[in-house]
Amino acid sequence: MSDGVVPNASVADMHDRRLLMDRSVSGRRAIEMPAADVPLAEMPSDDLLRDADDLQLPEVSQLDVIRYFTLLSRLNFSIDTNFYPLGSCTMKYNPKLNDQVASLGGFANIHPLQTDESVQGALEVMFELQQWLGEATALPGVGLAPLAGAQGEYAGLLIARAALEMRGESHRKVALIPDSAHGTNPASAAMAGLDVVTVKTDEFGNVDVEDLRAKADENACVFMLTIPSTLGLFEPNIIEINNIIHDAGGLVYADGANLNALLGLVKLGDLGVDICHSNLHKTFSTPHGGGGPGAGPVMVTEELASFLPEPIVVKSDTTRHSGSTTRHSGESRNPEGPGQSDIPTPSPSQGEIKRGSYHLTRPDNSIGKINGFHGSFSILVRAYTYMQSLGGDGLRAVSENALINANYIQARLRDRFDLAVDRLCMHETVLSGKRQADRGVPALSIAKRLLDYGIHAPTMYFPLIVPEALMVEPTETESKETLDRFVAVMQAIDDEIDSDPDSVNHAPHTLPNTRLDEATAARRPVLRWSSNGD
Amino acid sequence: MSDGVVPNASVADMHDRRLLMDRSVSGRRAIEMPAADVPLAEMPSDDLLRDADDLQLPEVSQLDVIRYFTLLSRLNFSIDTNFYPLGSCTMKYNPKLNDQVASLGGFANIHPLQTDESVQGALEVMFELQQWLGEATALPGVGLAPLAGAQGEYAGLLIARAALEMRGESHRKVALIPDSAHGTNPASAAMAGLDVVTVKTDEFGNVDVEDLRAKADENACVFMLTIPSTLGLFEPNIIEINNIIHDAGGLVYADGANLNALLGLVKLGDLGVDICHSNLHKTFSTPHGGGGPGAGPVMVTEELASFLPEPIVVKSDTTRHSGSTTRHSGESRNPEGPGQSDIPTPSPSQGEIKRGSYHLTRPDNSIGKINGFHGSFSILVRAYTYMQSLGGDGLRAVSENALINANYIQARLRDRFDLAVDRLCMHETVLSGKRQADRGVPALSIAKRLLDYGIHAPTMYFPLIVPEALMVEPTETESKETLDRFVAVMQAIDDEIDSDPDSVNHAPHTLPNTRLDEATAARRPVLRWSSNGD
Amino acid sequence: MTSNADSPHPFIPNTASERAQMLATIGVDDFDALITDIPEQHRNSSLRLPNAASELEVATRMQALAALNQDAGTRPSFLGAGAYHHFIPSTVGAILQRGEFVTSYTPYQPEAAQGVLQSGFEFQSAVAQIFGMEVANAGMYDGPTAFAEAGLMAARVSRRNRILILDTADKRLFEVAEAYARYQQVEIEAISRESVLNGDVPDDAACIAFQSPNFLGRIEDVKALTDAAHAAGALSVMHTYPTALGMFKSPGEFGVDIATGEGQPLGVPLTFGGAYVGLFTTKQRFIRQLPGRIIGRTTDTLGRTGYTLTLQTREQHIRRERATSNICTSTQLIGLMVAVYCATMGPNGLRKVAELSYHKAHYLANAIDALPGWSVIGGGGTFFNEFAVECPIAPVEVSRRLADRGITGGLPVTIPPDFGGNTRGASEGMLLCVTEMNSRQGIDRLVNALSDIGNGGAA
Amino acid sequence: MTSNADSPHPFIPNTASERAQMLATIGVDDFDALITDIPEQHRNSSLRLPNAASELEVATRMQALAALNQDAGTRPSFLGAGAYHHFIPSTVGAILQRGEFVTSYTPYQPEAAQGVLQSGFEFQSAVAQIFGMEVANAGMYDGPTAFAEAGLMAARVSRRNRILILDTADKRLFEVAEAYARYQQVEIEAISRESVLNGDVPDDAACIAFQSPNFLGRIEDVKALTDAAHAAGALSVMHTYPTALGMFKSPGEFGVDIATGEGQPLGVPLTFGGAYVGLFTTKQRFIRQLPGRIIGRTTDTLGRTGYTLTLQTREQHIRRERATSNICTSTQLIGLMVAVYCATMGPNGLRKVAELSYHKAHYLANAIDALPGWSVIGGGGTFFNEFAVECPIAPVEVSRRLADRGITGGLPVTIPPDFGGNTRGASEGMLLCVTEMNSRQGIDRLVNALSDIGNGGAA
Ligand SMILES: Cc1ncc(COP(=O)(O)O)c(C=O)c1O
Ligand SMILES: Cc1ncc(COP(=O)(O)O)c(C=O)c1O
Repeated sequence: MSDGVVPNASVADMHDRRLLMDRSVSGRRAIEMPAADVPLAEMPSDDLLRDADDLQLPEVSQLDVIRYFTLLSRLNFSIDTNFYPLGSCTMKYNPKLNDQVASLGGFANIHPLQTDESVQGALEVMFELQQWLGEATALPGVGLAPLAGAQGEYAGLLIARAALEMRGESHRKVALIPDSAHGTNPASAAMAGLDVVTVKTDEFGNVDVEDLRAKADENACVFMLTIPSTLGLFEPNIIEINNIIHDAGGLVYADGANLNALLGLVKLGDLGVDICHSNLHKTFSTPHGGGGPGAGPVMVTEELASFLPEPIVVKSDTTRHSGSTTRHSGESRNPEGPGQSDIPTPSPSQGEIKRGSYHLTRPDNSIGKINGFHGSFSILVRAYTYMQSLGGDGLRAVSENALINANYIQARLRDRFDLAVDRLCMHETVLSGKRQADRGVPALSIAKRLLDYGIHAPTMYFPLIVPEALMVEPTETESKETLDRFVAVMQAIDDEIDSDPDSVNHAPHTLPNTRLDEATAARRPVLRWSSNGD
Repeated sequence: MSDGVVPNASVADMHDRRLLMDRSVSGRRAIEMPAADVPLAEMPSDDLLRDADDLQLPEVSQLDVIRYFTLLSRLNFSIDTNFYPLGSCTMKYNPKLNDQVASLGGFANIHPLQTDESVQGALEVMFELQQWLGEATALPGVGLAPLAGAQGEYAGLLIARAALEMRGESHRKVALIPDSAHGTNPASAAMAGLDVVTVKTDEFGNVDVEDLRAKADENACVFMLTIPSTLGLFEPNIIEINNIIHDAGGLVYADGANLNALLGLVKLGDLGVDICHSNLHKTFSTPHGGGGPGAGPVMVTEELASFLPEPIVVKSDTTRHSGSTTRHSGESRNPEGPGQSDIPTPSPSQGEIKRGSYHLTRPDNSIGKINGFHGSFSILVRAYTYMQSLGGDGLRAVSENALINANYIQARLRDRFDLAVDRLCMHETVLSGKRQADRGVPALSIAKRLLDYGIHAPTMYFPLIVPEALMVEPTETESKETLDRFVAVMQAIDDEIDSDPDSVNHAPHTLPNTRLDEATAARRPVLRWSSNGD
Repeated sequence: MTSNADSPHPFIPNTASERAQMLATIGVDDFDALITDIPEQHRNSSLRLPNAASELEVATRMQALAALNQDAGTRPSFLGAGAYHHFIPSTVGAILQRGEFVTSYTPYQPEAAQGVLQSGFEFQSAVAQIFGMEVANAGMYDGPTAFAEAGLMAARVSRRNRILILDTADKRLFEVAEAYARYQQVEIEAISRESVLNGDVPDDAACIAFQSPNFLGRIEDVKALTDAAHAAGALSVMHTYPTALGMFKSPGEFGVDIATGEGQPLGVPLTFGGAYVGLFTTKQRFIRQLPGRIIGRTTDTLGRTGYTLTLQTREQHIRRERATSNICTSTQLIGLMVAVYCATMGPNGLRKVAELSYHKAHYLANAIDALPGWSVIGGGGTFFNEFAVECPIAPVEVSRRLADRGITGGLPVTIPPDFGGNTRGASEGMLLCVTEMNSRQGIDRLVNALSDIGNGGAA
Repeated sequence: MTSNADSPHPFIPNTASERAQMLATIGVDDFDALITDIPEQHRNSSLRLPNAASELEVATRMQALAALNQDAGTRPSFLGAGAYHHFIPSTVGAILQRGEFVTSYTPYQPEAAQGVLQSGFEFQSAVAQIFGMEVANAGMYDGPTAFAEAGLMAARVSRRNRILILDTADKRLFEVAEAYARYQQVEIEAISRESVLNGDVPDDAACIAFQSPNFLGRIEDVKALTDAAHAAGALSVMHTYPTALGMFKSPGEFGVDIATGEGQPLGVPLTFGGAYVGLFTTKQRFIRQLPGRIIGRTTDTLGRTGYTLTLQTREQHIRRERATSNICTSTQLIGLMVAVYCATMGPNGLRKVAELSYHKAHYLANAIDALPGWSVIGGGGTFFNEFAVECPIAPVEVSRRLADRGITGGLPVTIPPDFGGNTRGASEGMLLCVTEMNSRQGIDRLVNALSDIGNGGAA
């Protein structure tokens, strides 16, 4: 670590990297709290109280806090600073308006257990977002509770299981999942107690229909189809496939992480999908925050709506969600209770509903609560704001331009890089670095080298079925000029593989760190600051 | 300029530097405005209307705007990212609370011509700030209108001239100004129609009292004393000096840019000062914003209060400002008018004052309006917030620690660098790089070399009377550890002067640009984007 | 003004002519050629959504919606029960505005993500410290999901399948744990404090999981519960309110094996229940069973310190159906808020927040207890800043009448007869919470209002 | 909690023991030894100010003070007259949060300030474009001071000393110009439009300075005024409302020599009148007489483009008493807001804002003109978005009654008999302003209120 008096040779040394605890000086402080304005109560007994010096948190000044985290922020690539074509992740412009709206006092300072009537504005946001997501997918039952895509998957699988159980088919315990699927699909399936059976992808990148037909038997609970697939392809046989599953008595789950390719072009429900989720932090452009928070609403057919996770929002003069119970003014509401009580919790709100017209409620056959309150509200607000800004036509333009941008990159790079599948793509293109690997430079190094050019790496080595995969998703918010520069840089790197492969294999050279030793990190894990410095 | 496909060798190439107009693509846009919700009016005649293509502003996407300015921001040193010991400028931590408070709707969205009663909160801020600045300086007449230190000086000089005119001494047209003064002092004096007579500084850094006595004659209007001086020294003879001026019939103006050295230690009014200003953006820690906005309130004795610039705030149940007119409910208020009207403008507010207790008013002998409205309100709010956070004791601690920090640096560097004056300093220390210049490296190069270490340069070549001056002001918000690193870096640079003078003389090496050709910039000025690229 | 040649939207840069050029490069005649894989009968079905609105219109509408909500920033509020209105220092908001943090992705390329990684390491360090535990992960979705995953982890570690949850815990914790465990070959069961302390723990218990302070705000006997769990060969799992740890002994000090909490009180606004961050801590020896992301320290090829995601072989993107959890996108940015909060508060600030909450809550409890018709209930013992009161009229009605007086009252709750050792019969009550944000004046207003309501004050 | 060993404040890091160490290094026994130069009888006189308050307390108090103000964001407002309530896109606030911009100083070290410098160059470029002028400086304190300095500059350029200001200009412009010129051997005088257009301009006139749109919102005949100035050997100086230039011809197109304006309408909130930024533009050949900061383009030693302050020999820190102005700290950050605003609005956005303001203002004017007892006055001719109306009762009373109805009315003004060619007698009126922020609904509310007030509606 720099001793602090070496001039900066590069960004790498732009500031010292010591942790806050290593800057801590006893007696410093970054904040003052007020004195108590009430008489002091008797303190609890000593054996409950923490020793004053047991709590080792940093003691630094307020400037230290600001300068430290500000400098840290600058060590990071981001949409606001870099082109970030990270496939499957949909790293697109996150409008600043959305953040500003989410920070309004009327949204930021409301408690999740306030009465419905005291949060009508928030409930209207949620209600309309439900409607709009239902419209975008033609799956009218919408539950906003899931906190990310993976939780949306889990909720969707719980719904599938519950629905099949209600049909008396609780023996159906197989999740059919294509080999190209994202890791959360099998992981969610396993959490839902399903056995994962992998379905093959054919040479055109499509689901191997014969393989599927063979495996879709009386144990099939659900088929999890990512659409477009992680190869960036739309499944042309989707209707046939969905029929196969339905004929086998199973349900079709669509992983909607790539819904940004479909807006206004096609609706999942129209294709026979029963259940899907959408990552609002991808398609609906809420910021990724370095890895969350996100939101993964689950959308289902009318028939399945009564199974949605708690809560959903209903309007008291409508009963749009067939399966949900709407309570009206004057009906008694049960208060909350501690754990052992067997009183059902029909709604997280206390008090009678009287003045408001939106209500939180629990669908009749709900799979229950999958998290503490009502979902990632701050993310829901952003997505709703985004959808208003775009409108129906704008959302279609999102998908159109996402497709054009991806195909443009694919067309311009196909002479240098192999394509995972040689056909038009949807919103992303999967390149294979096979030819480059044969010349001694693996996809990893190409990815790292891109960082030196100020471009974030594509998703690497995914989907798993493509050797040396580099999955490129430019998104609609980047301009042709940016794409052209990306193409030029990829060509330059491809040239470097011949002229100076070592330099590519040792990239990055210009970042705060050179390649990090991930093996040692995992072998001898150091997961927190400690006073002896390891 | 980078062609965009060169990997970044350093921060310098971290992004392309083209201007927005060079990124503009006809038809792009970063915002949508609503359609008109009223019937369209007839348009004015064509000879008044601008051609559609006459307005060449950038046409870029919203992401372009955000990414462009975000990346630009990263090319800059700042308090939030760097130690910034720029003498006389008081670059200290700007608390984030202040910015948050200033952006509250109730402060940010009020119009300067609203009735007094509709802005009582804003007027309370201004009233209390007046009181507090009066207390801090023992000069109870406070005018908040001046928009920066230099405007505060100008206002103060107008007050001096008006007061002397009222005494029948309008012949007094000399401003006595020490040779160490900041450039705004003589520039303001010239604007006020005064002849600048320079007063010498003696070998101890003090005002040469004999020189002053000789020059303080019957033409003396004002003596402008910076206290502490730009040498970072407190004038030990200040009382004698002020007596000389007063005996000569002149007034004493204190440039309070360095008031951060005096809080709770001494009050200017107690020393015989008649008029002073304070740079809120220095002492009271409002952010400098890359060169403003600031605020430069002017403080005067009770006697001079009636001359303050318009407006001041009074409380209807007090008449604290002896010279000011307070209007009460029911009194008639004149409306505003266009230019030629000779109706005086007693207050910028319309309507009768009835419910509120704070009022904007014009002091009886006011020097008038020196700017459009009531001063840099957004800065005044920040300074007021800051003063509340610190309180009386905290403000004293500000000055105490500013002094200790400056003296500590001076003590630690005095073996390597000459001192402008070899004595204890106040809030800043002026080093002289004479020894270093003799070894072939001017102060300029030392300053530039510091940038490579991530430290902003001290003020260079100022005050003008010190050869190779490096004026170092650490401020109280920096820790001993930061000061120690600064000392170590200065020592390292001093060593480099022997080991590698060239490298120092060509510094900086690690910034977005190497040294810029300022001579050509001035000789062939290019002051805006133009389509032919120059 | 907008012509066909214009870009379709401020968020979508390319103009019609650029698109035409690109389609030509792609080698197709028009956009439709790109979507021939979509079944024709369902292609281009239009979205029945409102038209695009300008930023001014959207901002105006959203401000109006926000204004419909009763905001804890503008009226006294006494709601807690899992989400808490604590002070958030200005530093948190300032750092949260850094686009580099907000608009980056999960740090899969560590060299380009040291900002997120190092601040995440700060989060792990602070959380582990506050909990007195050896390690923390980089955050879970929220408190209840962290608690649910803790139970599942205990089952993996112990290789047993009964997750016993003390019956004084918030029902939400039960519900979420049940939803997580539903098909995972483990049982979720409630157990009473008495049973545990009497050693009445089944020998296939994976863990004794409990909440302290419990749902009604009382501090549980963490040591006794933990010792009892260990005696039965089970793990001790504790869910806590991290602010309380500013003054109360940490789970680590009592030997708890897995401790979880809701991170929201540490610098995160209420935002109607989310996004929050779940805190998850455990012992070093269990790290390979941890769910979620973990950031570790390492060195680069030049020997310099750096940070990276680590132990990724536990995670879904590598281990797929055998992962310790399906969590992928998590709550990094909320974790950043917690990290900045902890750095700003420091040990003294956190303690002060805890103590202020404690003293103010006791001030309120004493005042209410003195009102005829009202009494503090819920089992005796020490409480931190929440407690239940028995009301002379139905608590939902109390809540309504308080709302009419501009006060957000506490949460109507059912208190079972034996809750936490209370010997009275089942009753309805109101769970009240007080923090440093409640001024004495606001507390006094509540007391006066309750007194008035108790005396039959206008409905 | 806070002990003597603690740092004195969150903003002051060093602890007592560090201070003791530092004093030892300095070689003094105690702090008092550092201030012996201060006359003893006045040393350490204590500050009678409130005690330090915690962030929570200060924030609470300031929120309460802010809430006392009637905010144009929450009620319809029709005030203009030099400060305008225009839409500010979200991009402006987002960029304004960058600490690197907010907490840096004047770019005296250009290599470490390219962010401020390049964005300042964008500001100069955009302002020059909007004004149709060859060059702009980096900003003045505000519009009126820019106008005042323009008059002084005209005197320097022309070497004449009579600054003639058209009598239709805002009185504030006169007053500030007078305060700036007071001792500078120049005269400020009012002149009527008629005199100028009749060629009745004294031959020692430095400039004809005018405001268009003028104080009552009317567009002046810029070409005729400019031609008349030039015919008299004087400069043409124009002060304008930059938003109007989104649809009206620019000063540059008419040959104006110096054009100034208030930058506030371009992305800066009202903030009770400041901080704003003055816009200052002129012809290339006058650049060495410009007041204020100027940023120029240049190259570095490696030939790369960069930006730097330039023409500094005009400035006070070099030229001292012979500087073109005393301005030092200026308004860089407000200029950044303008730069981001212009980049976001682009040509079409700015035109749209102008047109919306124009159409809405005319909608209101027509509606008021149709009300019995009310009429639009102020000299005929074209107006942009401001106009005066004659009221059936005293305008200050109108304003009060509107306030009671939740509307911020226009500015009570006196309209002289001959203002802008009006032939009626002197009258009192109300100057109303409409922008894109006024919804039709809000406008209709005003019209109804005026109608009601005109009919004797309750006081
Ligand atoms: C195809 C796909 N499915 C599922 C997920 C999981 O979503 P989340 O990360 O929001 O849990 C992702 C993204 O990470 C994905 O790309
Ligand atoms: C000593 C001194 N006087 C006056 C000024 C002028 O103040 P301002 O820049 O606010 O106009 C400054 C700062 O720049 C200064 O340092």
